[in-house]
Amino acid sequence: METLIGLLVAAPLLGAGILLTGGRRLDRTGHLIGTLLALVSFAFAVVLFADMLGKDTAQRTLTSHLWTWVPVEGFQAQVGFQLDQLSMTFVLLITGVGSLIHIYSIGYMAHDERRRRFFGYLNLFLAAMLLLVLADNYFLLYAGWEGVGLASYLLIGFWQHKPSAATAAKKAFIVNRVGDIGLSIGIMLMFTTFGSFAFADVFPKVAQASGTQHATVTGIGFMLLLAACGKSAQVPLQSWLGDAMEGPTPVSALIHAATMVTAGVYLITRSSAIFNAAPDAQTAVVTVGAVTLLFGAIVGCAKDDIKKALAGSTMSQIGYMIMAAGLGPIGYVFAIMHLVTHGFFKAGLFLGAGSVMHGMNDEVDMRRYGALRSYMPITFVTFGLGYLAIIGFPGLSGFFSKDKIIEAAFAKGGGEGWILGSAALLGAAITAFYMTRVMIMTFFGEKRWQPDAEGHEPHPHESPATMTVPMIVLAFGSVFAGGLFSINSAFVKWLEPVTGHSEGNSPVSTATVTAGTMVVLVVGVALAWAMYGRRPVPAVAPRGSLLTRAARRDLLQDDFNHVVLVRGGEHLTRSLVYLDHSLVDGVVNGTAASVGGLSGRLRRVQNGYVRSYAVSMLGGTALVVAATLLMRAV
Amino acid sequence: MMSLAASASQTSTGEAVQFWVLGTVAVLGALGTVLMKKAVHSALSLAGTMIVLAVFYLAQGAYFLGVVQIVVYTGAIMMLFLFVVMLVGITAADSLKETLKGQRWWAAICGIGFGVLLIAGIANASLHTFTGTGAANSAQGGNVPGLARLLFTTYVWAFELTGALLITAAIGAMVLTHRERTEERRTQRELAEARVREGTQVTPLPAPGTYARHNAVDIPGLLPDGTISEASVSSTLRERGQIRDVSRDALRRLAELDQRSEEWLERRGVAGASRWEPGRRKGLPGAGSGDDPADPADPAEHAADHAEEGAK
Amino acid sequence: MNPVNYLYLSALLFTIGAAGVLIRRNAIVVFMCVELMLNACNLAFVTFSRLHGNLDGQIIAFFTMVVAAAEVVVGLAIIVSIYRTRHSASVDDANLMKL
Amino acid sequence: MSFPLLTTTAVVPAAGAIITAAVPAARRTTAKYTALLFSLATLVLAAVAMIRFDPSGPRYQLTETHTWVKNFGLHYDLGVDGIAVTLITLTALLIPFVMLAGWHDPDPLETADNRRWRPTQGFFALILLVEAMVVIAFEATDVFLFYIFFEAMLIPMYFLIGGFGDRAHAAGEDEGARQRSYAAVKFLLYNLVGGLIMLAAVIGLYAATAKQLGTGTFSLQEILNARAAGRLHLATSTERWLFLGFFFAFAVKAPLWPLHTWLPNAMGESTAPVAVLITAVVDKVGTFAMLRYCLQLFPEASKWATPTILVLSVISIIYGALLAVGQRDIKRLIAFASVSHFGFIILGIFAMTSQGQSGATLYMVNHGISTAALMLVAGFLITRRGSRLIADFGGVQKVAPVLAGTFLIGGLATLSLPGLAPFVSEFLVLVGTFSRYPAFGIVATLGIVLAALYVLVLYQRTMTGPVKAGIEGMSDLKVRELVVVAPLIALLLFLGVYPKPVTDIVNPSVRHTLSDVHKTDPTPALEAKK
Repeated sequence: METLIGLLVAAPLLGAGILLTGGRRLDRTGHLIGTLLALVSFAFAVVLFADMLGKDTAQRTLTSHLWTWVPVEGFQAQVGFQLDQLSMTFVLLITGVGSLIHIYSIGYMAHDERRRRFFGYLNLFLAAMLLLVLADNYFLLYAGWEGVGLASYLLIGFWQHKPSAATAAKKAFIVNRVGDIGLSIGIMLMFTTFGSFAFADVFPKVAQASGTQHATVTGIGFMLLLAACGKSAQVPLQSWLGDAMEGPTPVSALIHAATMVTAGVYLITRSSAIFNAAPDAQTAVVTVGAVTLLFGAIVGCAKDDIKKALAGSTMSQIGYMIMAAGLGPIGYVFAIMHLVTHGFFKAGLFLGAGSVMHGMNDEVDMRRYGALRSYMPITFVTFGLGYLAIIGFPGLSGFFSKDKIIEAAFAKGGGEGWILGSAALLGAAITAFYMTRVMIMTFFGEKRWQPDAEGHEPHPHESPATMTVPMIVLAFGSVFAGGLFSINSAFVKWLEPVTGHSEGNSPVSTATVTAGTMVVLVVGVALAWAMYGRRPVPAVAPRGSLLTRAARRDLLQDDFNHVVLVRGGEHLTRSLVYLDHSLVDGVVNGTAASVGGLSGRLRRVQNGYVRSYAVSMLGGTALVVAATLLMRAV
Repeated sequence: MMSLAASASQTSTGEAVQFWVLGTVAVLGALGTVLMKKAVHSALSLAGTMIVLAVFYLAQGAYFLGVVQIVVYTGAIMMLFLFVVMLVGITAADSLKETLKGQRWWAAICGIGFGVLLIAGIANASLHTFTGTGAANSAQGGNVPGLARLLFTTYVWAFELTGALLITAAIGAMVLTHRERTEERRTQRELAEARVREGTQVTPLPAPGTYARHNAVDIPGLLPDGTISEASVSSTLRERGQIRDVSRDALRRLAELDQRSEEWLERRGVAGASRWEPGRRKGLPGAGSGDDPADPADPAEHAADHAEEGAK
Repeated sequence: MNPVNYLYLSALLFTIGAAGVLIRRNAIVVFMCVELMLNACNLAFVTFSRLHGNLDGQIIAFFTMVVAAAEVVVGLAIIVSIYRTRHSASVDDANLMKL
Repeated sequence: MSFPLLTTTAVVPAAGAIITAAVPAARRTTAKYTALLFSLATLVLAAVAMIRFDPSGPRYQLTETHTWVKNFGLHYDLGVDGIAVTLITLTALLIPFVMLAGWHDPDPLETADNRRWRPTQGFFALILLVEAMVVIAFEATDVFLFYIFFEAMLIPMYFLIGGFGDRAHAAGEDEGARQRSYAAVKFLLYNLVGGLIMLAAVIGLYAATAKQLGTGTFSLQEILNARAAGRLHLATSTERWLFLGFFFAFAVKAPLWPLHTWLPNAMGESTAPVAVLITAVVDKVGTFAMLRYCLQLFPEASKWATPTILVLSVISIIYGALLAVGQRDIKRLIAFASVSHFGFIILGIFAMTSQGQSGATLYMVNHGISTAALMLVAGFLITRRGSRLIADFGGVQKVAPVLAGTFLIGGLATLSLPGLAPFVSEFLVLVGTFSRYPAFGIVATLGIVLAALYVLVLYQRTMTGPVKAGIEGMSDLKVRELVVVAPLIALLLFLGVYPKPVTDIVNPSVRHTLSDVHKTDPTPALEAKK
């Protein structure tokens, strides 16, 4: 079984290797190889899952040590895997949703001449993500972490001929790198404090921390939070997510639903021992989560680009998860549960959006959609189910997971609990609003189709089976996953050994919370219906309020980045280039010039007359004699 | 003078006198070398100094060197100098006027400073006693055997090297002064053809010295019209301006001869007078040499010459 | 009289010779001055030989003479060949070493 | 007397240089293959040395000792520790690739006027000569012997930069020639000044040993033994001065801010293979010498100077990266990236922890390979377009995807992506620094973001976007070029996931070095209880 863990990662990695080095001769079969290997990986995951289910709770953790990666005195980095319930959940999600997205991409990318490469990148992404969740130490996790960053860079920038795509890819990578600083400093802190960065070494020792080491642990927590912010697009490092929509839609689904953005949640949950020991860091985590869930929701309300609206939604939902993870043992399980359900419905939504775009000549502006429900029924139904799930319609997945998070937020207790709970409720209302908006603008109302730049009228049609089947599967997940998990608190029991769980004392009862969410849900939906359903949607966006305009521009965060970081950076580098030339180099060249000037003057002494040289010889000799005499005299 | 004490502080009075007298001569010779205007004089002054130095060598017991100094230096090297002076030109006196800016000042400062320092250094060294060469000379039975022993034992390697150096210098001097013939020697035929082609004088050059009262080489021959022929004297003499132009004198005397002949024949010739009138002729080169003071007019000789000519 | 006086004389001659090198322009005379300097040195060597009572000084003087002879031969040859090409024996005319 | 393996390793390329230079003018291809053959032979010898090196054996192995000039304490002493043998192998490994990449570089010079100096023969002979000198500099365990070759390698490098420079100059041939000669002279002057100061220090060291030991010596072993036995003790101020003299030369060569300005010029003006030679091979001698000479000979002074050096190296890291971002010329960009990387190496050396120093050594190797990969691909790119301005490129990946892909991998290695070799070393350096000097560690970490910035900006501007004019017909990598790039990339991947072969050899040497400076790693606050 242990070897299977390695193979789990190796299969997609092998696929990436084959596809990226195979050359043109694999163009015809490349996508099949990629999909097959993703499925193989999923099969391994299922086998491992079955094996795990068959074991006692205490013996479920599997470890597998492959080789010593970096053997340096004091610093022994291992390549080793650890498969426990938490990893297992992720592995199933990643390989499962990942495989579906592979299948979907066969249809979606059918006409792209570089499809083989696309599948190579997808495989690479899977491999990196699996590495991330399976690593048994932070160093290897970091490798997966960055590998995911690379794969997302390649996938977002897949259509490199579009400058916007290339820029978005670069931005994603660099913002992620800022987060990576956090992870690497976190690892360094662990190394200097605990002498190791393996989960098995670090977590037990966190409890032994005393005195100033508490501060260090808190520092580690903050650093891990920074890392999570980068990868999970949390404020203040969220700016890359919207731009990342430049990538092909399956990429958006893969990155935003199942995998990459959830890595931050994984990291925090995995490091629960550290966060539990660092309440200040936890406070920071919930703050970031709460702010982001509102931030993302507001941004999602204002976007007309369907994918960007969904991206805002993702940001917001991840905010929920981060917040839940920050709540400590009362929230970890629900963070992961929401993560899984979100993986289903958000992937479904993105794939649905992709399907819509596929039928609409790659149009992304929702103001040019409308009335599509009859043209693409399967897409409509699956998208609609995802929609219901995300807004937390009773009985569907989102309902179970999101409610729990809101409950847990209240259960945090004190004023903090009230603030977080209210924020979560408000977020739920806004979610209902913007998702309804997306739904109405896309599938209801009248046609607002317009020909594309080359004058082709759109002919909306249902997508091929390779695309619809994954959507249907995901829709099933969206509908039933939450319910299944909640039966008999199955999910809580499943994860509890890893993350720990406590119920907490909620000042409001479960029923009250549920009622509250229902109310905000209805309010949100009604508001959206009032604004977009009852009157026609203008083809050109109205100017809107100040908040709307700010939200369209990602609440001005990009502008801030542009002015402060990009411009500032440009000025800094330019002046440094100038300084390097004029000052650092100038000093040297100035010395050279003055030496040159001096020698220019000195060379007049070299007049070519032998006698003149003879004088200097004699003078020199006289000096030597004088010096000798002086030395003797002294 | 020959029997010096093993360790003494004073030389004999004779040597002292000799030193002061000859030392003065040596310094004067040295100054002469530097200050004499003509290279030959410098060379002679230097030779004098060297002879004095030879005497000093002898006085100090370095008999072999004393002799060698005279033979090699004064005899060979100085003669070499004189030969070169002769080759380069004895008249090429160079002026003592300084052309380099500040050279003389710097030379004076450095020279005097250096000299003072040297003398101070010597004075500073406490050399009150001396051993003398007597013992060293007699150890091997004389100065020359002593030197020979050293030369062929301790210094044999240096000696061999100087031998190599000398032979190299000799070859080097030959190489330096040897003029490489860069092209095939041209035959007489080629030379003649070239002369015809270039349009230079084909016929033999006119002979000098038509005015045969003098050493004829430096006197250009006269053309039929009485002007001089430049080509008839060596170009070296021409460039040095050592031509003695006698054309005007010759014309004057010819006119006189005519006059006298007419007087003698007592008849008048109309054409002759106008034919030999110097005033009507275009500028004659070397106009001033007609009244050459080095050409004393001896009427008797003149008369005799002209008589002969007239007889022809 | 102390033989040290020979050394003073030697120093004086050397200085005069050096001054001559510096102020004369005729290459031949310059050369003579160099010879004068060499001779001055030889005098010093011979005197040292006397002061120390061994013959090594004389040997060195002897070598000096040999070297001087070689030097004169080559030097004069150079002067002659320079004179042939430049029609001048002035050291100031040979100033191609100027930058 | 065993077989003199180290001497042979240096002699073979030297002999190769002579033989290559002697190949008749008309037989250019023969000259190329001769040079390649000799470089491969050297590689084999270096590999043998690496295999025969026993990590658990004594510190210096395969030693050869001969007295050279007895009166001056000069020895022909060779010996390698793990660091040296690794770097020798790196050098020997890179040279064949450099040659293959520069296979046609001297061809344009083969005009009728240039026949006399036979550019092709010269180019390859000079490369072999550099190799020989670098190898012997790594092998030398006599300070003066090292110094001689440390300086001597400037001469062939000067000709390689000045004589075989980059023809792809925007400002025209004349301006190009001017810039080239400026770069070559700058390279020479900087390094000569550094070398002169070092020479003074070398002589000073000799004088110090002569004074205290009676007989002066340049032998590293003798000096260290004498010091260990307490017979040699340098006064504090003497030791500091000598240290500064040595360090200055190495800092110029390495190069450390603010002595770096020769590198962008030299790398920008020379052809890509020569640029690789500069940064991946020759400059390594500087950092290597810091480890071997600065730390071993002057441990106390090294500790005294550590804070200053750390500040300078951190400045190098950030400054180099920022300037790389601001460059408009591909090769200058890579040069500034190298400045940044050398900052990391020096940081690792002077952090005085085993992670830092192992990391720094590994970094030297990895930086050599990664920069070679990036620079050589950049060279192929520049040769194709005839320009090295970033602005002249765009959309290359559309027409030459393999070229773009290899370029990206080289770039990713440069920005230390996990899975590629430089990541391991960079992280080790950072961890090693952090455990002793957390502030420096954190500031240096910023370098990794900037690295991502300059690499990705470069990639974006040259490779992505619409295909620019002048790029349309660009051909993809040829077989020869793939042969150059593919092994380098394979090596990057291999060392990225399995650096053990190198670290195993390096670790014991680092342990020795650390014990020289009497430093031990800081212990974690909560040490694992075993």
